[in-house]
Amino acid sequence: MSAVKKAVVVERLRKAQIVEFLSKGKRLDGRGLLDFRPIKIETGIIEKANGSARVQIGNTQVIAGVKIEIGEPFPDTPEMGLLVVNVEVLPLSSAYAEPGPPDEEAIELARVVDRGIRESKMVDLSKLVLISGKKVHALFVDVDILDTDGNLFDAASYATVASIATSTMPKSSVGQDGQIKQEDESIPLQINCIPISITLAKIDSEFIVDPTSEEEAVMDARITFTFDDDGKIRAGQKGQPGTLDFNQVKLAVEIAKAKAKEIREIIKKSIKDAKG
Amino acid sequence: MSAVKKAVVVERLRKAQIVEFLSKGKRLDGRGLLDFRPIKIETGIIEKANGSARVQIGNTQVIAGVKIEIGEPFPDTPEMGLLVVNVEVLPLSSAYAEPGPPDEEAIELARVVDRGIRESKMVDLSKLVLISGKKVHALFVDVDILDTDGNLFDAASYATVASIATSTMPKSSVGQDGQIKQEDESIPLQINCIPISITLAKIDSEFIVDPTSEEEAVMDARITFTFDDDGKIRAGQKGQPGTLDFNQVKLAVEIAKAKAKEIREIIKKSIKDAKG
Amino acid sequence: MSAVKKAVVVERLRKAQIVEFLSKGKRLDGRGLLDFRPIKIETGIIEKANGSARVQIGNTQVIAGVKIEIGEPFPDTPEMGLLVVNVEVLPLSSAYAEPGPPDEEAIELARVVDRGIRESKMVDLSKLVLISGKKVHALFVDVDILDTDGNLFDAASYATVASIATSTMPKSSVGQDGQIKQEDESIPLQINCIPISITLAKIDSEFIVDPTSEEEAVMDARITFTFDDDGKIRAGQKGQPGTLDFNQVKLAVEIAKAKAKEIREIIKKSIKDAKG
Amino acid sequence: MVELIDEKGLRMDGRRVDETRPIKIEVGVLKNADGSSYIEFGKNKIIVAVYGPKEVHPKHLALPDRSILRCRYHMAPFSTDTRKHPQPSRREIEISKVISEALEPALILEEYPRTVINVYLEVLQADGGSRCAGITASAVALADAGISMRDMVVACAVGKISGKVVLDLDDTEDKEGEADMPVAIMPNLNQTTLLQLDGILTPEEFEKAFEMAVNACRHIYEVQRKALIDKYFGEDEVGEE
Amino acid sequence: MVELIDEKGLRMDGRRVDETRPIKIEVGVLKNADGSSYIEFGKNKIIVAVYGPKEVHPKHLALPDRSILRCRYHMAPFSTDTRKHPQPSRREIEISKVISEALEPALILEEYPRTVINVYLEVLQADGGSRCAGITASAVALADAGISMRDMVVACAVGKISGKVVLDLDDTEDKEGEADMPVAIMPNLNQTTLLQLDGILTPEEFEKAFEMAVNACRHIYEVQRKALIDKYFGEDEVGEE
Amino acid sequence: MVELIDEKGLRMDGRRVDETRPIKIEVGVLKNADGSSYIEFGKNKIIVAVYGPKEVHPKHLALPDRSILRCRYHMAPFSTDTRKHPQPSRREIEISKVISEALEPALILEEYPRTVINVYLEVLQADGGSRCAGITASAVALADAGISMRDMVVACAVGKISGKVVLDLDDTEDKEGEADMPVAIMPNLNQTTLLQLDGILTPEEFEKAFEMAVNACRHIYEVQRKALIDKYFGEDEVGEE
Repeated sequence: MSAVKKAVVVERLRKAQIVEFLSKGKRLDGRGLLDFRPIKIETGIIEKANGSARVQIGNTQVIAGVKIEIGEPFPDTPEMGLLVVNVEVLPLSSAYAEPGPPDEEAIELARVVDRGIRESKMVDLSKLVLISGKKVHALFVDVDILDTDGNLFDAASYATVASIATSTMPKSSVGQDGQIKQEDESIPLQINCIPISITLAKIDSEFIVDPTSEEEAVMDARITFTFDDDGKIRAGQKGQPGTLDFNQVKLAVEIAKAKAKEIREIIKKSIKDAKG
Repeated sequence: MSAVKKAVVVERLRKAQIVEFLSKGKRLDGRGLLDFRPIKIETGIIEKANGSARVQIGNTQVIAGVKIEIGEPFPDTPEMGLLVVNVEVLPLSSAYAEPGPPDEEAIELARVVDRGIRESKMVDLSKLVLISGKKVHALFVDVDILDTDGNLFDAASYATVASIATSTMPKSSVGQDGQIKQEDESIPLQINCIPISITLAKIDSEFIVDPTSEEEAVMDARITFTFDDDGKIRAGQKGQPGTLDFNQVKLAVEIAKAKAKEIREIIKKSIKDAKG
Repeated sequence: MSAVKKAVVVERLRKAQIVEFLSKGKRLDGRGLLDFRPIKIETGIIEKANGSARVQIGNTQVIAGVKIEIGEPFPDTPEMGLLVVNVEVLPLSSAYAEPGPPDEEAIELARVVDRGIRESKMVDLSKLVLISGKKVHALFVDVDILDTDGNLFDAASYATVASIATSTMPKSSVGQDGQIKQEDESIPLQINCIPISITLAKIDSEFIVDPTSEEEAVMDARITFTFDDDGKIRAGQKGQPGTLDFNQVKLAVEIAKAKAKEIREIIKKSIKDAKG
Repeated sequence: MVELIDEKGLRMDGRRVDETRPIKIEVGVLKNADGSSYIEFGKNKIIVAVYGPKEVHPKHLALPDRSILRCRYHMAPFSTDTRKHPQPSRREIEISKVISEALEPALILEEYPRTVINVYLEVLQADGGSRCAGITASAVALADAGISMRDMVVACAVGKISGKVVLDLDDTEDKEGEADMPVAIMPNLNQTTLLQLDGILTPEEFEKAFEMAVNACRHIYEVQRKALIDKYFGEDEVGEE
Repeated sequence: MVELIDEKGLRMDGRRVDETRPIKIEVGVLKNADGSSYIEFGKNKIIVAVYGPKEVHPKHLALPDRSILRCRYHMAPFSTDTRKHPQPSRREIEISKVISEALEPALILEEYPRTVINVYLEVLQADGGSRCAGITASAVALADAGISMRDMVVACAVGKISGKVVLDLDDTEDKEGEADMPVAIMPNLNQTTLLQLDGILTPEEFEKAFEMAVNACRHIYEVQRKALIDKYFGEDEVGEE
Repeated sequence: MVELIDEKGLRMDGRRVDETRPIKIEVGVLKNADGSSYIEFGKNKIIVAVYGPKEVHPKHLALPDRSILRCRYHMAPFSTDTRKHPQPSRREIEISKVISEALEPALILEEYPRTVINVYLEVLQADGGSRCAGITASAVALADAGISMRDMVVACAVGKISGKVVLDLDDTEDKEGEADMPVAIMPNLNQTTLLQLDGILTPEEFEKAFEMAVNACRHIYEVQRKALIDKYFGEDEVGEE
């Protein structure tokens, strides 16, 4: 049984109390319904990675590391570099996480983070080609979940975005002999936009942002939207076996769009600070 | 525990009744001992496949699909194309089948079907070479078991044969630059013969053909022979922990040979109908 | 639960008895503390292998086989051939061994044997290169554990050493066309030294060599040292959750060094006998 | 970029922007399953079997107060343009999860404590929108199995191609288009049970697209109903071309 | 096509068409196993261990009225011309199954309810006919373990090379020949417990081949007996060259 | 061969032969874990979480008289020069085992019968000596979790480069050097709990190296103590550069 589902069993009794608070516009930890916990972002923490970032949202803590390697393109996209986003929910991160291959929740998490980056075209994969159809740059973003207290979707997404945005790579060129030459000079990885994901939890009939583990344990549904610099939606994912009525779907987009604007400033600042 | 073995435990009590019927030359569903249930064969049902066939024998239902791709030959057979026959006993197919990698029964099933095709030389693999030692056609036949009511060996075999026999592939040639060019024109896959497998179940001392799941649950032994167009034996496989006395082995060949002739006409008709 | 740990549970009561014997300088089977059981080594027993050896130490029995194939070097060591040492603790070998992928004990065993060979530079991997960065000889040593009665580390190591030392391989050369040509003539694999591992078991405060399964079940710690022809230490590994005080560590080296000299003569004789 | 809508506003296969592909649903197509269905939705061909409610193994996984729903979305190796390896991919595992979460709200799982209900989807041929077709077929198979339901679940994707919001993308439109958004709803309770989105939509386009999807779902719901009624009460030819 | 039979009717290794390769069987070669055996059959070298009857884990897999027989046929990585990956292949899994079904009829499993009997075969060197050699050795190891048996099981392959039916194909004959048919029998009860066939045989050739295999099995059975008798009652050198 | 020691007897990073790299230890860095720690040791950056003692699943694996210690050493994919596959390698499995055996002697497992204590090490960045840094940090995390201990465990590697015995090899020294020997001790009980060796050492060099490692461990033990004291009793800045 997955960590989240176990938590559901344990904490079901807590729901009434949380709902009562929410109905008064309050949360157990004193936040308003649409308030994030403090967000702390550090970049450049892993010298061996091309880019890295540690994101803490309240007690949730994740680290993302980017490795840029040289690989072969997929046969059906010879003109595209590779982007691989992988998330490991480490057994360090909570009493419910187990060692082993990722379960369906970890796979969904990784795929939703991946789609946010991919669909926003944050990185122009066509610019990562070295030799058409043969050699391309491959961007691996690995996210380690270190401490779980809710909102992994956003935390993993912010760490991924911050680590990509601050990545550098050796300048490389293709010699006349078809060999790839990597120079000592390091250049920043070009990015096109900063995608921001916002995840709402629906508990009873209320939406909240940035849910804690305790809130996630009693939430009915979860919905994530990712926005680009222009406020356009680039990815969406509803999760959990609860429902949203049709107006709630539209309301969710509105809330998420407004929050994304706010969070964008925090992420942008951390990237700017890193680039000096 | 495998599906069939579970069934054995459940239905052992049924055996006495079935044996009594058989001793009178009858079966529970009214068939004679050497009668098949109605066989229904449809081909060309999966447009994205190079060939496909759905075979129903009574309530048993299987689908085979052929994909012809370009691959590399095995190092030790540089002058041979590839043939891969894979059978998936889907969890859809019975209350006893489980998701997961194939168990020993599914592996045996796939390998016996594969051997019938391979040993009969239905497809001349040496004609599937594009560039000797480098590029060959690879024939993948995948069989999905959809509904299980006995005699999967024959049903999977007939679906495999019918899907291969009705396969087409793009005409392809090797350019002067060593590149493989696939033309729009589609050509039929050449076949040399139509191998027909016949599986007998031995219950007590009687042979029957085309056993149902219920009959398989109480059978002592199973024996399959595959015949080519000339009535020669191309493959054989005894299964289950029962025995055959030496005369029964010879009798099994005789019965199977006669039934193969009969079934061959049904398969041939379905192929002919498909080819128009 | 691993085989050794199961044995611990079963045989814990035996410990007092064994300790009492040891305190008198004796072992249950009559050996002195630093005596090996009889060692029997046969080489060349698997004709299809490039080298092979069966080693029996008392009731412990292992077989190693060497296959020398042509492969590609690792990208980061283009000027080195490959050495792979793999140990399978077969389910034949004891009531506690189970089929399946190697557990952590089998992996440690394989890696310790591997390190003894690798660090002693018994085989000069740089001499196994055929075409720099492209084609090299790959040495696979596979050890089958057939019967377990303790001291697998040394038994597997001796079998590995004896099989490598008696290996031959087809003379091969690189043609002008860059193809590798293997001649009929067979040449011996060159070796530089004969690494000898000695494993000590610490039971209570006593060291013994060549422990039986029963002794291993009650040992506190295990320590293995591998020595080269010059008596230099090439590899070491302490195992099991017991400890050694600082003097015991030094004492262990001394004992192991002396025993290695003795065992070296046995191994050398078996290699010499094989080479005729 | 391929031009996906012509000057008359029609798509490559002749459909209008708000038109679905032909749909055909059959009920009870498998003998062993407790419930089953078959759907053709464009070139999608999917068969669904429901087994359960039945005992959970191992028993400690059972829930004391309700049944567990497990879905498995699997693609036949021959269902795609290039042969797919039989082993489930990460994509199939994610889709299995979202399908399960899309169906669960409609099921009265409390009626079957300590049991499991398995829903197996086999994609025999894959086209754009296979998860939606799979959800639509699964709901029918669950009904065929007699599982107590609060409502049906019905799904349809909507997206954007050549700058226009359009209904029900096929494979080419999905690949060449600008956005794809699968939606599942409970048509009587007016609840959304699945929503995913890849691509680029303004919030205004999102709203328009979502409404288009909801309307299409209501239409597909009628096909579901007809298939079930035909099986249980009638003899008519099932389906709609 | 290699010429596999010379003008004198002899095969490449000098054997007549109805002659087996040299056979050597040893009993009790492993200390830990409850029963064990070692066979050399041509270039085949196979060691077999029997563990059991012993308790089944997990317990719910146990059968109330009899023991479960499990066989594992495994090839050492160095046993073949090209190194074999240690992980069991599909071929090894199928052979494990047919070996188990070939041995089971001879065992009185009803004597050991709620237990399992494990038979582990390790092919140290593989030649043509390894599954037959493995069955022959396994029956001896089961007898050595003291398992109650109705009869021995003994196996030998027969096949066709250069158009002739011949006994006991070696590796080259198997690869270059036209048919290979492994057969196992219970020699006293006159029952067939294994039969497989690859290749091409007319029904008449099949009949001839089958009889040749049965006769060879009776001969190999004497080697099995001698090995067991030598272990339990005698001191003679075991084997037959 | 790279020259690893200059004419002044200093190493490439300026250290003397008997000098460790800078060490920094933090305690209680994770909220969910029962105990946790973070270590920077040279370029090594490792985070450790302890969960337990808690119930064992499945229950039949529990030991009636003591707790089970399980360690998992895992490297983040971005921790190494070339990306590491997330799946544990054979190297990681072996290191997990030796770390477990290095820590176990210090724990009074008898106090927690029928339970398991899990120690999870995540190497965020790997440098030479990561297993030693991991052991040192794990002992701190176990203390932070309140597990009863007989003593601390502290580890440091020693080795040989350019013919000289030196302390605490970094990545380059490990790769280019002649020997590497990780050692773990219990500093008050004067016991060795881990010893591994790759490379070439004379028995005399071994003795010298071993003593150098033991002395270094005593020094690192002070850093462990300070980190724990600072967490529980003080407010000072932790660490030593």
